[in-house]
Amino acid sequence: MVHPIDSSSIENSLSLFHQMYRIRMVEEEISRRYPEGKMRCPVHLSTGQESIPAAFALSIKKNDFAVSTHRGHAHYLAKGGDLKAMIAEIYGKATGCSKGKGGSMHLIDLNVNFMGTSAIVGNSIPVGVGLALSAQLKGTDQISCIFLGDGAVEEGVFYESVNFAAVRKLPVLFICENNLYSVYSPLSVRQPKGRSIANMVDAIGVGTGTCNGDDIYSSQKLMQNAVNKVRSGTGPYFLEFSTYRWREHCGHDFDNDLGYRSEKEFLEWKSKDPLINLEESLYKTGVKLGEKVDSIKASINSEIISAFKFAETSKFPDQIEAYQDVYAKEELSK
Amino acid sequence: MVHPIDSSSIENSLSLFHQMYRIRMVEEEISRRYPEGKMRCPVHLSTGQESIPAAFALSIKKNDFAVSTHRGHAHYLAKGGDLKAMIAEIYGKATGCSKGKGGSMHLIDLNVNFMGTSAIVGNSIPVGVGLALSAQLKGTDQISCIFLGDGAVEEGVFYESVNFAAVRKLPVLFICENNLYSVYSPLSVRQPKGRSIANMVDAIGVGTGTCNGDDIYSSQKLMQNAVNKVRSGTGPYFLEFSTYRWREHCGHDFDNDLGYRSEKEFLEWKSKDPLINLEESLYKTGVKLGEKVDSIKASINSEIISAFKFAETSKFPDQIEAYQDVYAKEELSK
Amino acid sequence: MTKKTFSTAINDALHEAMRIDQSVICYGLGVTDPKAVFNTTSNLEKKFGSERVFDMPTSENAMTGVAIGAALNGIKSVITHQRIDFFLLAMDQIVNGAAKWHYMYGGQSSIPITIRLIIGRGWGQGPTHSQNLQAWFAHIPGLKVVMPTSPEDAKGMLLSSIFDPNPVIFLEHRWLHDTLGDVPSGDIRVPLGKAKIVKAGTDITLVTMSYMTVEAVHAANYLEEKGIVCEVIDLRTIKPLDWKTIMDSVAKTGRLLALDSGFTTGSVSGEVVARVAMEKFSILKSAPTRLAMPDVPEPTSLALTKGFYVRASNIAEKVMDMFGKNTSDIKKDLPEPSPHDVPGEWFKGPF
Amino acid sequence: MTKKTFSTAINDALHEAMRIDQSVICYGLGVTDPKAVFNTTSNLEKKFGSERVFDMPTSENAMTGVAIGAALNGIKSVITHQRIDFFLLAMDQIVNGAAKWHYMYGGQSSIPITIRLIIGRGWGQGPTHSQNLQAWFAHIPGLKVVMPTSPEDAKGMLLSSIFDPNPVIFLEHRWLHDTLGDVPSGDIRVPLGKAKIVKAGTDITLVTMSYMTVEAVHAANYLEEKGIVCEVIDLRTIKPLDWKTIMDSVAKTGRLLALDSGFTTGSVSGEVVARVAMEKFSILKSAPTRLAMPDVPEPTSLALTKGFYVRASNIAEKVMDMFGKNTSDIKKDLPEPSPHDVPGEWFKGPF
Ligand SMILES: Cc1ncc(C[n+]2csc(CCOP(=O)(O)OP(=O)(O)O)c2C)c(N)n1
Ligand SMILES: Cc1ncc(C[n+]2csc(CCOP(=O)(O)OP(=O)(O)O)c2C)c(N)n1
Ligand SMILES: [Mg+2]
Ligand SMILES: [Mg+2]
Repeated sequence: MVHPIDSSSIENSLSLFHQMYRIRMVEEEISRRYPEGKMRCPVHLSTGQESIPAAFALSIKKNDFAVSTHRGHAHYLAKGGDLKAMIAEIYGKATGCSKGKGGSMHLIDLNVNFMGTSAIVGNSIPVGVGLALSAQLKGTDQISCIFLGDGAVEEGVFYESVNFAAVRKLPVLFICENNLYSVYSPLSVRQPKGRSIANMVDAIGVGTGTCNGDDIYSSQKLMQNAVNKVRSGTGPYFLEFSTYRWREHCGHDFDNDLGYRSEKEFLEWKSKDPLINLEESLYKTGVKLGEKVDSIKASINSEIISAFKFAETSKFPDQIEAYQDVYAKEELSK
Repeated sequence: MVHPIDSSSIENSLSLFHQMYRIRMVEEEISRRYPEGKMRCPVHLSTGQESIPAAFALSIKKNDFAVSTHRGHAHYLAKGGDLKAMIAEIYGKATGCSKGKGGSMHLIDLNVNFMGTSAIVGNSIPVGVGLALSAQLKGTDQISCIFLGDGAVEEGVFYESVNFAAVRKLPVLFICENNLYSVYSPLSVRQPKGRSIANMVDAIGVGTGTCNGDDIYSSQKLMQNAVNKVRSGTGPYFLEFSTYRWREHCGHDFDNDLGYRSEKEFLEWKSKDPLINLEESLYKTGVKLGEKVDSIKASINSEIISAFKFAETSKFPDQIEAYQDVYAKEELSK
Repeated sequence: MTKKTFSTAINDALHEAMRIDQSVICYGLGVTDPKAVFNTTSNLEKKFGSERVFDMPTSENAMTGVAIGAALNGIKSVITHQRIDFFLLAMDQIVNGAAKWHYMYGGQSSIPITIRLIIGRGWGQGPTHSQNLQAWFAHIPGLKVVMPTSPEDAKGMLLSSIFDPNPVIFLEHRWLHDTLGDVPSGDIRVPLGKAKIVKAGTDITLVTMSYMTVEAVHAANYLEEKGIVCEVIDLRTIKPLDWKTIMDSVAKTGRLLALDSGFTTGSVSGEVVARVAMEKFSILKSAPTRLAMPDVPEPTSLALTKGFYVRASNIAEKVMDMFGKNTSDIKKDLPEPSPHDVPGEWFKGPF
Repeated sequence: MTKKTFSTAINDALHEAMRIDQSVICYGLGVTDPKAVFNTTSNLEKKFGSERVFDMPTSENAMTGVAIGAALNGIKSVITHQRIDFFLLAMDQIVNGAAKWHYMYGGQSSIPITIRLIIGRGWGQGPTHSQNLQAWFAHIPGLKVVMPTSPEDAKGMLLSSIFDPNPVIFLEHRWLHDTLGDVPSGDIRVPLGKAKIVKAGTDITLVTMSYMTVEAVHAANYLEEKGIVCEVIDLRTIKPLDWKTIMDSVAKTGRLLALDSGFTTGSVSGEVVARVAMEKFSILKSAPTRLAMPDVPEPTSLALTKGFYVRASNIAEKVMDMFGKNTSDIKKDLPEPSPHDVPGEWFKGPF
């Protein structure tokens, strides 16, 4: 899907490129450096899955809420989370977004209402629903976005959460990244053959949309429409995007050699990479645009270098910090 | 729906009447005697809901498995469970089907593969799925039947169980008695408006059928077809019957005065009572049949009287029994 | 002051909390139904509207997570479950989520939620409607655990729980719901983490909680007649536990009997015995001890729960024994009430 | 005998059990994937087929109930979870169901299921991948709880667990998976409910479990050089606990230090201290004591887990202290390994 970009959508395409490229490069830099053994926590990378968070980034408002999963770097960044604080968190530093207490699987940036991620599959789903309830109670027009994988769909808590969101018509947007696998387990051993997640959610009582995640423009359109719809107060909505994780489930490496999926499957998905395709399209559209792309790349690359430098040079938390924050201390107002 | 019964279905109609009348009279006798304070455990009666267990009784084999819920008397009886042992259990006697340890909410009769009931909503659903797995592993043609209410549908474990049954194509028959309420809570505060449980289950990946529980013949036909279908090895199936509980959620009394549902609604359902309708039809069909009906009634009434006498005159378990059976003691074979 | 029941005191606290703070909401199965969770949630919906007070699907796990999410945006949820046993479905959300949220995000967010759990007993509640799992919750860093006995404490501690910035497990024993006591009106707060000496004494320290306190006081009164003056400490808060009050008392009495409404092994009473043994070893006059429920599920039959619960007589016997006194009269002096499976005459089943 | 790793021993046990009994099945997330749950389930599917060995949906609660149902018809399930923390989703099925089933139906059916739960630690496992909840399971009547340390015990106790007619919670510490030991071949059974004296001694009793045993032995060896001979008791089974072995040892040594890999408050070590204090009060030479994890979630950062775990040095210090000996050299003599967050050089993360 490499084709020149028409002039009206150039700005938008550059923004999409910016988002996708930034996420890709952050994940790739983590991959590159992980074997050094300084990022001592499990990491679940989104390499290959960037189009969905990119579409999200351009559709969402800062004061909307979002929660995510173990595979949360991309969502944190797309919501506007602070890159430095994220990398520092993965390095276990005091400057990390959770002061080193949470690691890669516990990202938070309250400045942009990125409310948290969870290392337990499905665990953050009802939390996102509760955020939507709070928005409804407070009468704001905020919406709450919940990222989840195809594996999380199998947890009862997902179903319970969808049901409750529908009963109370809450402003929730569920965003399911269906990458076909849960760890090394294909959908076939986990969900009924031929069963569509979106159709099921529809029948539970929540409207749905589906999209091929490779198709970045359609993904963006679907995402923006869904955000608008939920914001309009008609209740929850569910999106299912097909996508593919390039690297191993957890860690920095590739793992097609394990045999749980085929190199062929991987290469097919890789050939559809929306990031490379968009990059090529942009270059193809003209030299000026190519220069803009290059400058985006340069600025992101230097942003990443400085984020890693920040993380590496930040101090570790004091040992005593381990024993703090077990209980919240302040008396609540009222 | 009072209409004369054609000759080919007389035997069947008498059997249905027998099943329904027996369940009704057992529950009514419990209601009558409960205020005496000798049945000292919570009871959840099926008065008004008899058509479904009756249809079940005539469709199922003795070595098929069944599990049920807090509202399990009817299912236990329909599966062929021992009436005396059930009443004794409710009276807390040593002769009870669980030796007095379980009460009304823990019924079991291993002679007829009625494997248990649970006081926790949704709790027995995966247990029934596990029984189906065991049948599949052992290569028998047994099926496993799971009774559940409309409230249990809201538990995540229901959804997880349906999903797994579909993935492994297990011989499970889910039988949902939708009586519109969970305790005093109407469907409207618990499930999305207009959402059909059966449609949802269909979209999860399990075939479904629905029926008005008042229509005893249709209920029976649906049940029998579903049992056959599941036995044929095509995988799980789900049935949703509409029905209505006449008495209070828990206990012996009527409770329309509480205001959570209207007397009018109750009377409407009562006027459609399949038991009374069938009884009238049978009487109407001829004097001979009327006599048969009378004799069924008489024999059931005396069976009930002796079951209660058995329970009342049985011994209480020794106090020491309270401390036994915490662990199974026998070494398992192998 | 007019006497009020424990359940009215709970209801008072909920009205008060919702009145003074708009961000308090209240939900749970049956919260808005005509029985109003043993009258504890009466009139809340009428007064505060169905946005803030509502029934819910039978989805214990998700509904706990919903409270966490709402808390992240400043909403203080009070969730009610008619039996603690149902809450076993929500352990992931409460333990992996609520309890750790403040910590694992470096202290940035807090989770001010209150989970009211009712403990059943008697009238054939049976194995899955009668569990006392305070020891579980006390084992989890980040949770607070509250178990009031008196109506006043019920009100004052529920208010403190609701306005505490942490997740609080608030355990109500069903046998206390109809007990009477003085309950001050208005916004009264009884601080969490402070035990109460409900009876001062010099000879032995009885540490107890919730309904077990009723039996302990009963026993202590009897023992006083026999010349043994017990100091009865009602823990009220199980976590954080008020060790100072216990240690001060044991320093004075030199003897300990810890009581518990939960299973014996791994009980809170075991923890109390352990800490006293570790810290007060040298001043103990005799072996510290405990009385808790047997390590057995609660059976259903009336006949099987006879003599099954720890009663005043068992406490008195144990104490007399520790003092080497004759215990032969106790069973006669302190007979198990009959019927033994109800909190009082008024209780006619089924719940 | 060739030395085998703990995880190979587990794998041996599973092969043996499935070989000798057709009714044994094995499932769980990743059981059939290429990593085979840290190699513990390798080749099972190949050998015994995908009917008996299978992966599952991420549905921990239902899949526990499935095992109960299958058990009712004679199937013995071994379920595996890569972290104990995930199993919090299944508390209803295990506590309200499996643990009580035999009892609440008057002893008619039994539930021979084995739940393998792996305990994580280090390399940033963080708050929700590192919990040690043996105290929870030990609190529930009807459950057995097993925590082997040596490869031989891992094999022998897993076989005993699988063929025990009760639900058994089988806890494997991730830091033990690659430890080596002699493992007899064939159908070897190590009985449940029997502790093991891994080091005989006369001066003090150390009660320990699972990975903590490794640290305890390390400390005991050091202490022996310093003239204190510890008796180290590896509990192996947490419930039912082998009280006799503990009491006999304490009767001999007069001193107790109970160790635990779980949170302090409400820990199994607390229960050990409590029972010893109650039963051996008069012969104790000094206050019994314990060392467990702090009442704090496990943090993620390398810097924050430094000094966070109970190590041989902490144990040695505590013991020396009890004997009034100088502890100033211990930190130097028994330094925390560096890096401290991995079980050994071979471990390169992430799990
Ligand atoms: C409750 C629970 N069960 C199992 C796991 C182990 N686990 C970690 S990530 C993961 C995969 C989940 O798959 P999916 O939701 O599709 O997300 P993806 O990794 O594909 O992005 C699993 C099973 C867990 N963390 N929590
Ligand atoms: C997990 C759990 N939550 C709540 C309850 C309280 N409870 C007992 S019966 C019941 C109603 C369930 O409704 P439904 O499944 O429709 O069955 P019905 O009583 O209508 O037959 C509820 C909520 C429970 N027993 N278990
Ligand atoms: Mg996935
Ligand atoms: Mg119902």
